[in-house]
Amino acid sequence: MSTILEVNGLKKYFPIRDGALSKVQGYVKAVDDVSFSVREGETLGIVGESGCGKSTTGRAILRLTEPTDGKVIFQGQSLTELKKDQLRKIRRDLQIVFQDPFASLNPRMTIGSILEEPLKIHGMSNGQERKQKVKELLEIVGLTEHHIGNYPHQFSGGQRQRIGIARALITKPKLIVADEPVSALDVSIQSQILNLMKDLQEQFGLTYLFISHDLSVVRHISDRVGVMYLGRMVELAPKEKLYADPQHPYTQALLSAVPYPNPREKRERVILTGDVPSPANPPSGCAFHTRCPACMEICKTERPQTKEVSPGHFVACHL
Amino acid sequence: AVGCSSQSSGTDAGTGNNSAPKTGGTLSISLDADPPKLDPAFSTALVDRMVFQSIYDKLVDVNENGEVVPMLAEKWDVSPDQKSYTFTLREGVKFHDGTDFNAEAVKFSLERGMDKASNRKNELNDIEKITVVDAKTIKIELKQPFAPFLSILSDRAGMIVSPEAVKKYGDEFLNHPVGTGPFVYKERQKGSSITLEKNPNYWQKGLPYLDSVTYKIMNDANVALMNLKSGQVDITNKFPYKEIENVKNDPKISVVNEPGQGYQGIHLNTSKAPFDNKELRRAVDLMIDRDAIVKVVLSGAGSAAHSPFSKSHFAYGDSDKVEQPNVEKAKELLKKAGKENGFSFTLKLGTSPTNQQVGQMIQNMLKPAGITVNLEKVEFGTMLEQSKTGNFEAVSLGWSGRPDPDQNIYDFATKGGSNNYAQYYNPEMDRVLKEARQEGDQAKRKAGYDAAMKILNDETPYVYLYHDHNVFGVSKSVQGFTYYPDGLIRTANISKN
Amino acid sequence: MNNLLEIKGLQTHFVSDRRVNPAVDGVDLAVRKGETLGIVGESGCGKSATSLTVMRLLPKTGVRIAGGTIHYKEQDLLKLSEAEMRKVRGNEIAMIFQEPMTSLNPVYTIGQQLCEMVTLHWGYSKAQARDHAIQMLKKVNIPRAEKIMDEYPHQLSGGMRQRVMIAMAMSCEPELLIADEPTTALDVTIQAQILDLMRELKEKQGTSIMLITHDLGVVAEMCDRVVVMYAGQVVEEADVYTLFDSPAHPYTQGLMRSIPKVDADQRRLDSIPGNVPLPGSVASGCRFASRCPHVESRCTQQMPPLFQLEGGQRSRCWLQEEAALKEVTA
Amino acid sequence: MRFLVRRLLLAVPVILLVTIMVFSLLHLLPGDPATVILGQEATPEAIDAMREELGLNQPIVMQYLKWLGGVLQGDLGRSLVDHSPVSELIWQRLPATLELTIGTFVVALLIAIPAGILSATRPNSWIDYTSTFFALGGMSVPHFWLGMMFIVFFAVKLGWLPASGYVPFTENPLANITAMIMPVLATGLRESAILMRMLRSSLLEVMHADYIRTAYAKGHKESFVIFRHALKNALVPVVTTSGLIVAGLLGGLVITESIFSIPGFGKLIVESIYNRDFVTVQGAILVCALMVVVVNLLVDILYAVIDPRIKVGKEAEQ
Amino acid sequence: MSQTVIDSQQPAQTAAQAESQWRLFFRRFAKNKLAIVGALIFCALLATAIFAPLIATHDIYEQDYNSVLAKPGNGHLFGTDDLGRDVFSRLVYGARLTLQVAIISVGIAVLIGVPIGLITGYYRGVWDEWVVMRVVDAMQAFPSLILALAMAAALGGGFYNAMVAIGIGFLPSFIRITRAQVMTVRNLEFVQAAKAIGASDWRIMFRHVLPNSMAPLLVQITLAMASAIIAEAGLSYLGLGAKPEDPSWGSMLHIAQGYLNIEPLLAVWPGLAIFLVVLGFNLLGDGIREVLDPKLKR
Ligand SMILES: Nc1ncnc2c1ncn2[C@@H]1O[C@H](COP(=O)(O)OP(=O)(O)OP(=O)(O)O)[C@@H](O)[C@H]1O
Ligand SMILES: Nc1ncnc2c1ncn2[C@@H]1O[C@H](COP(=O)(O)OP(=O)(O)OP(=O)(O)O)[C@@H](O)[C@H]1O
Ligand SMILES: [Mg+2]
Ligand SMILES: [Mg+2]
Repeated sequence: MSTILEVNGLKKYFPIRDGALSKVQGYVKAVDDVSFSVREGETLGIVGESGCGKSTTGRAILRLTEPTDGKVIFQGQSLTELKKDQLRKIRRDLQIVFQDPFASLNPRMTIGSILEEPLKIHGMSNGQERKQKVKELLEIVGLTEHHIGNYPHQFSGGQRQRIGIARALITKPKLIVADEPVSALDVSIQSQILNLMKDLQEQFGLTYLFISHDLSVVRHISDRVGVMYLGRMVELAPKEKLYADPQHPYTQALLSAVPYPNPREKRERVILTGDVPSPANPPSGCAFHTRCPACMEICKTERPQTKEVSPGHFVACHL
Repeated sequence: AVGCSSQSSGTDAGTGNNSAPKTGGTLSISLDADPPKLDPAFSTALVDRMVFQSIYDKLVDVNENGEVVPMLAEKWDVSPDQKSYTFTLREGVKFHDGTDFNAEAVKFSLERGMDKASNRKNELNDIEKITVVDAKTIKIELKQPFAPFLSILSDRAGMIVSPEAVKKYGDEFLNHPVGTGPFVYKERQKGSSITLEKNPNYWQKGLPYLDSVTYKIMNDANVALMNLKSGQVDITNKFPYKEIENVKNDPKISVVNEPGQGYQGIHLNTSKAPFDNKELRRAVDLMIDRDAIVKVVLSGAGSAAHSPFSKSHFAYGDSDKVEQPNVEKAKELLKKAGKENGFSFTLKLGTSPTNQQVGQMIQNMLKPAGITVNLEKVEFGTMLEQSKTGNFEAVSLGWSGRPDPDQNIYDFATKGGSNNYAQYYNPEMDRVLKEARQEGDQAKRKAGYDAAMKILNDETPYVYLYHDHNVFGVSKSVQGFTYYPDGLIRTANISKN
Repeated sequence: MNNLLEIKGLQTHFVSDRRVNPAVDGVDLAVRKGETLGIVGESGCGKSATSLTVMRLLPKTGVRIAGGTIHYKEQDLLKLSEAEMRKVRGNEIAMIFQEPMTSLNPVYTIGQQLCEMVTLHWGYSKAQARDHAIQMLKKVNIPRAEKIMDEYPHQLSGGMRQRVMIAMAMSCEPELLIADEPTTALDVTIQAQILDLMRELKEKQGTSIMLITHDLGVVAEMCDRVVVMYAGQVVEEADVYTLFDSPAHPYTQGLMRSIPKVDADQRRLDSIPGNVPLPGSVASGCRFASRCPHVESRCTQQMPPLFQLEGGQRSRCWLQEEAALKEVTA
Repeated sequence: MRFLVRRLLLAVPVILLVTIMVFSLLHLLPGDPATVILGQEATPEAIDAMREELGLNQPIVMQYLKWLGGVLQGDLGRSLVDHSPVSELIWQRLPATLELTIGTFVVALLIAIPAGILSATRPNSWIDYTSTFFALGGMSVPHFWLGMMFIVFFAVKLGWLPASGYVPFTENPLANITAMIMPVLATGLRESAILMRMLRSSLLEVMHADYIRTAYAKGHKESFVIFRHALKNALVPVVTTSGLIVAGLLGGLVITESIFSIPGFGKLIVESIYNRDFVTVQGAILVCALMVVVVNLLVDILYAVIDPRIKVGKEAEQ
Repeated sequence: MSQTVIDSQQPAQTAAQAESQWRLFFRRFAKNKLAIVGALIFCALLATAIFAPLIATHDIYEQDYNSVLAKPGNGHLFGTDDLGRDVFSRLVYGARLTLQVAIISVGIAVLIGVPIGLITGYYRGVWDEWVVMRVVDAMQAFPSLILALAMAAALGGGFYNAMVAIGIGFLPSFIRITRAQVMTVRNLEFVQAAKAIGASDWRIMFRHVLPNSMAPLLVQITLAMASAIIAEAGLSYLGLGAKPEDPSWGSMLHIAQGYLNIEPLLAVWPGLAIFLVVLGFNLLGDGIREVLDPKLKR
C-alpha cells in the first residue's frame, strides 16, 4: 500500500484580535505541529476531545483554511504550494463530508443541483450524463431518484448525511476527509451510515481520514487511529494496538472514560481532573501535563518528541 | 376700514385710534425668514429691512404716499444741475451707544456703502464725492444726475450706522447693530427671534410707545397666523392668502392688504433657443391669464402685471395694461416663428408652493397654443447661479421692488444689468432708461418709462405676471400701525392696548 | 408504594398549524425513592417533553396535555395551581438541562444565580444564601468556590458550568432530580467526572434521579432501572441488567446491536433500517412496525399493549404476548 | 480610559471622511456662496470681490486644508453669511435640538418598554396584536404629517397648545414645555414604535433561551423571570437601536423643526445649505458626526454594563 | 464535542409532495394575519398603479379655477385641490409615483449595496476594514435626510434625482446587513462544502452565499421601501422631489400644508395614503421577518 497523503509539521494558528481593528493579541494554536501519513485504501481515524483541533486539521489538509505552516503532500503533489486554480482542479480527488447534515447542504438548492454542482464545476460530462450519474449515485447511497427535486429540509438527518456522502463521492475522489459524519445522528441511524461508508470504501477503493470524538465509532471504522490533544498528535497506532495497549496517559484516560454499555462491567477508571486547557494558552512542555496522573518534572518544560515504541505505534510522551 | 386696498394710502389698522396711545408693552412681529445680516451695508435680504426700520434711521424716509420726507436730514437742497445734494442734519441725535450723530457719521455710513464689498455699492455708484461742510451739513456730489437718489437714501443705502460701533466690532458689527432708531438691539436667537428695546433717548419726543419689540421667525404663514390668533404674535409680515376672506369678521384680527412695489414674472433667455425668437416670447406672454393667477394663487391679494411698476409707483399707468389670453394670435405668432406645431421649453422655478402653483397654471395656460412647459423645481441657490450664468430657458424669478421705478427696471433691461438674466439688449432701451434716471422731472420720467415699456412689452424678455400685495395680519390690540408703500413695518408709532 | 413520582397515561400534544403532534402519547413510568431511572430513546421520541410536562415548564401556547396524571408524592402535579407548582419547582423537583453553556443567565454572576434558589424557597438572607451557595459549590468539587461566586458563566468551562447547574439543582435538597441529557454536550473525560459526581451526590443525599439520555453506555453505568421510549411511547421497561442481558422489544434489541463497541471488533454493525415515523403519522398498530424485523400483519393493525413480563420487565410488543403475566397495561 | 482614547482615535478617520464628504458634496452644489449670499441684484464684480474675500478662488484642496487647520486649532471658522463664529451658531441651535432629542427619546422609551414587554410576554394575544398594530402604525405615519395633524387638532381646533414657536427653557419653562409637547410626541411616537418592535422581538427571543427555562425551573414567578432574567438580556439590541435613533435624531429633525418653527440644529444645517454657508454646514456636520461618535461610544459602554460577556472595546459588529 | 442529536425523524417525502422553500415560506406567511393585510395593501397599491387610468375619475392635470379647494362631493370624491384638480384621481395616479419611489430608490441601494456588502463581507481584508466600512461609518454619521437634501440639491432636484439621493442614503444599511449576513453564511458548512468541491469564489458568492443571505435583506428591502416613501414625501414636503404637476403624495402634502386651516382634508388624504402604503410595507416586512426568523419560531 502506497502513501496517498502525507502531513508534515502541520500548523494552524488563529490570530486572536481584540476588536476588528486592533492588534493581534495572541494565537489559538488549533493545530500545532501535526504529522502523519495515510496509506491508500485505509481508514485513518483521528479522535480527541472538543476543540483539540481535529476539524482544523481536516480543513487545513484540504486548504479550506490556509495552514500556517507545514506540508501536505497528496499523491505526490504538495497541496500547500498549489495555486488557487490548480487547487480547485485537484479537489475532485480530495473530498470532505461534514458533521452537521443540516448546515452542510445549501438549503436553497435541490438535491439534484447539489449533486450536479461538482460535475459542473469540473466540467465533467454533459447535462444528460450528469443527471444519469446523479441518479446512479443516489441509488448507491440508498436514496431514490424521486428525491432529485427535493430540498434538504425535506430529509431526515440520516438521509441528509447520505446526500453529503453522495456529493463527496460524485467526482470519484481518492481520499475523503470525514469530519464527524455520524456525530449528529441517532445510534440506529449512525450504524446505517457507518455501514454505508464501509461498503463504499470497498466498492470504490476509497481512503478515509475519519475524524470523530467517539472512540467506539473510530474503532469500528478505522485501521489506524491517531489521538489528538490540544492541537498535537499524542499517539498514533494501528487500532488493535491502540485500544489494547494504549501508551499515552491521555489515551488511557480517554479509553477508560468511555461508558461501557454493559452494566455488569464496572471497570477501574482513570478520571482526569480539571478541564482541557485553552489552545490559546496551552501549557508549556507537554500539553497534557496539567491533567496527567503521571506527570514528571520534565513534562512541564519540555515538549515530548514523537517516538515509535513499536512498529507503527507512535507516542509523544516522556514516559 | 381694514384690509381694503385703497391706493397708495396709509391705512390705520388698529381700532379706536382716537384714544391716546398707551405706552409700554412688547410688540411681537412674526417674520417669514430669519434676517441674515443686520448691517445695512451688507444686507441682502428683504426681511432685514423690517428690522432695520426699528434700529436705524435714514437720511430721508418715504411717507404713506410714497413721497420722500425728512428723517435724519431736516431738509435738503438740490443743485440745479441735479448733481449736488446738500443735507441739513437734525441736531441732538445720538446713536444707541451714546455717540453723536453728525455729518461725519453720515459720510462714514455712505462711504461704507460705497465700498466694493458692500451690497449697496451698486445703488451708490453715482456718488462722486461726499463733503462734510460742518457738523450738521453734508454735501453729496454725483457723477451725473440720478433721479432715484433720494428714494435710494430712504432705504438701506441711507441708513446711518454708528462709526464708533463699526470700528469697535468690525466684521461683527452685523451682530451688534447700532443706529439711531427708536429701538435698540438687545439680543437675537438665531433662527428664532430678535429682541429690541426702547431707545429712551429717541429724537422724536414721546416715541416710541413700546418698551420692546420682538421679531419672531416663523417660516410658515399659517403658523404665524395661528400664533396671531392665539395672541403670541401681534403682527405677521406674511399672511396666507386663502385666509384673508376667512378672517374678515374676526374680532381680534385685521388684515392689511396693500399693493407692494414688487412683481413676479419669468425671465426668458433671449440668448438661446427657443426664446431667442421674439415671436415665441410674445406668444408665451399672450397666452397667460394673469387674472386667473391672481385669483387662484393670491386669492385676489395682488393685481395682474404687465410692467415692473405697481400702483405705488408714479410710473404706473397704461404700460401695465394686460391683454386677455388669445390663442389665435398666439398661434399666428408661432406660425410666424416657424413653430406651427408648438414648441416646448423648461421653466425653472423655486420650491415654494406659490411658485409651484404659478408654474402649473402657466403650464396649463400654454397648452392650448401647443406650447409644452416642463417644470423644473430648483433650489434657490442653484436657481440664482443658473440664472446669472444664463443656464436656463425660462426661469420664474420676481423682484421685491424698490420705491423708485428706476430700481425696478434699469438693471433688468439694460445691457449688462445685474438683474438682466434674460440677456436682453436693445440700445434704444438702454438710452431711454438712462435718460429717465437722469431726468429730474417726474412727468418726463414717466413718459420715458412708458416708452421703455412699449419696447419691452413688444419684445418680452420678461413675462410680467402679477404685482403681489403686502399682506399683514394685525392684532386689533395694535394701534398706530400704518402701511407704507415699501411694505416695511415702522414700529416707532405703534402702541399696544 | 414507594414510588416518588408516578406518571400514568401522560399525553402531551403540541398543536401547531392546526396539526397535532402527539409528542408524548400515553407514557407510564414511575420513579422510586432513591433510585436512578434512565429514560432512553431516539431523538424526538418525547423524552424532554415528558420531563418538561412533569415540571410544567412547557410553553404556554401550542401545547395540550390531553390526558394522564403525574402523581408526585400524594398530589397530581397537573392539578396544582401555578403558585403551588412554583413551590415544587426547584424545591422538591429540580432539573438540569442538556446545554450547560446556555442554561445559565449570561448577565449575572454564578453567585447571584445560585443564591436565588434558597432566598426564594428557604427565605435565606443574603449572607446565609451566599454561605450556602459556596457550600454547594464545594460539594460539586469546584475549586476556588469563593472566587467562582463572583464570576460570570462565560468565564467557566462547560464542565464547570454543568457542575454549577448541578449545584444549583441540588441546593434546595430536592427529592427528585430530573437530568435531561446532562452530559451530552460534554467531552468524555468531563462526562466521566460529572457522572461520578452525580453518583456521589445521589449516594450522599439519597435523591432520586430521572436521567434522560440517548447513550446506552451512560445508562449502563448510572441507572437502576431503564425506560425505553419510541415515538412518544414507552416500549420497554426493565431493570438495567435485564435490559442489557435480554432486551424484549425488537427496538431495544436493534438498538443494542447497532452500537459499535469500544472493546470489540465487528465487521459490520447491525442497524435498524428506516427512520422513526413522524409523530401522529402511524394511525394504528405498532409504531415500530415499519422498521421491525419481526413484523406481522397484526402489528400494523393493532397497537400492542405494554405487557408485564417477569422481573418487573415490561414490553410493548406482540411477541411477548405469551410470555406476559396476567396484568396487562393498556 | 485607554479604551476611550483608542475609540476616539479610531473615530478620527471616520470624522475626516465625513468632513471630506461634506466638503466635496458642498462644492458639487451649483450656486457658489458668493452668488447666493449676494442675492439677485449682485453685480458680477461684487460676486468676484466676494469670492476673493471668502477665499473661494483658491484650489479646493487648499480651502479644505485651511479649514481643517482651523478646526484642529479648535476654530470652526466664521459663518460666510453673518460672520459670527460657527461654534456660537451651533451652541445657539443645539439646546433646542437636544431638548427635542431627549424628549423624543424619553417619550419613546416610556411607550416602548411597557408595550414591548407586554406584547413579548403575551405573544399572539390581543395585547400583542394591538400593540404590534399600533407600533407598525406608528412607524408608518410620516411624522411631519402627524405634526401637521397635531397642529390642526390641538392648536387650531382645540387651542390647547401653541401651534409653534420655541421658547428656551431658561426663559420660560412652562412655555417651553407646552411648545415642545407636540413636536416631541410627533417624533416620539414613531421612534417608540421602532423601539417597541425591537424590544418585543429581542425579548421574545430571550424568552426562549435555556436560562429562562432554568429560571422557571427554580420556581420563580413569571414577573421575576421577565424583569430579572429576561429584560437585561433583551436590552442589547434595544440599546443598539436607541443609539441609532438618538444619532439619527440629532441631525435628522429638520422637518419637525421646520413644522414647529424650532430653531434647531437640523434647521441650521438646512438653512446653511440653502444659503451656501459652507463653513457653517461643515462645522455643524462635523459636530453632528462627533455626537454620533459619542453616542456610539456610550452605546458600547452600555453594552459592557449590560452584558459582562462584552468587553468594552470589542467592536460590536451587527 | 457537541454531539447534539438532531431530530432525524423528518419525513422523507416523495417528489410529488415536494414543497419548495418558497411554498413553505408562503404557508407560514399566510398564517400571519397582519402580514396578509400588508400584502393586500401592497397588492392594492400595485393594482391602483397599474389600473390608474381606469380608476381615476378625472384628468389629473385638468385645472378648474372655478372650483378650487372644493369639498368632497359634486363629482369630486375627495374634493379638489388648490388648482381645482380632482384629488381622488391625483391620489390614484400618485400610486404610480409611490411605487416608483419604492422600487427605484431601494433598487439602487440593492444593486450597489448588496454586491459591495457581498464582496467585502466575503473577502474581508484591508479594503473592507479600512475603506468600505469606514466610508459606511462616515455615511452613517451623516444625517440621512440632510445627505439626501444636499444631494437632491446637488443633482438638481427632480424626481429621479431624489430617488438616487434616497437610494444612496440607504446604501450603508444595505452594505452592513449584507456584509453581516455574508460573514455568517460564509462560515456555514455548505459554503465550505462548495469550496471543497472546487467552486470558484464567484460561484460561492452568488450561488451559495447570496441566496442564503436573502432573508434579512428581504425584510430590509420592504422596510427600506417604507422609509423611501416617507423620505420622498419628506423631500417633496421640503419642496424637492417630484415635478410640481405630478401627483406625488408628498408634494400634495406640501401644497396642502398651506391650507391646513381652510381645508385640512387636503392634507388628510395624501397623508392617509402614505400612511396606509407605508403601513403595508411595514406589515409585510414585519411579517416576513417573523416568518423567516428561526429564533422566533414556536
Ligand atoms: N476560524 C477560527 N478562528 C479562531 N479559532 C478557531 C477557528 N476555528 C477553530 N478555532 C479554534 O481552534 C481550536 C480547534 O478547533 P477545531 O474545530 O479544530 O476542534 P475540533 O477538534 O474539531 O473540535 P469539535 O469536536 O468541537 O469539532 C478550537 O479551540 C477552536 O476554538
Ligand atoms: N415547544 C415545542 N413545540 C412544538 N413541538 C415540540 C416542542 N418541543 C418538542 N416538540 C416536538 O415534540 C417531539 C418530542 O420532542 P422532545 O424534545 O421531547 O424529544 P427528545 O426525546 O427530548 O429528543 P432529543 O433527544 O432530541 O432531546 C418532537 O417531535 C418535537 O418536534
Ligand atoms: Mg470539529
Ligand atoms: Mg430532549
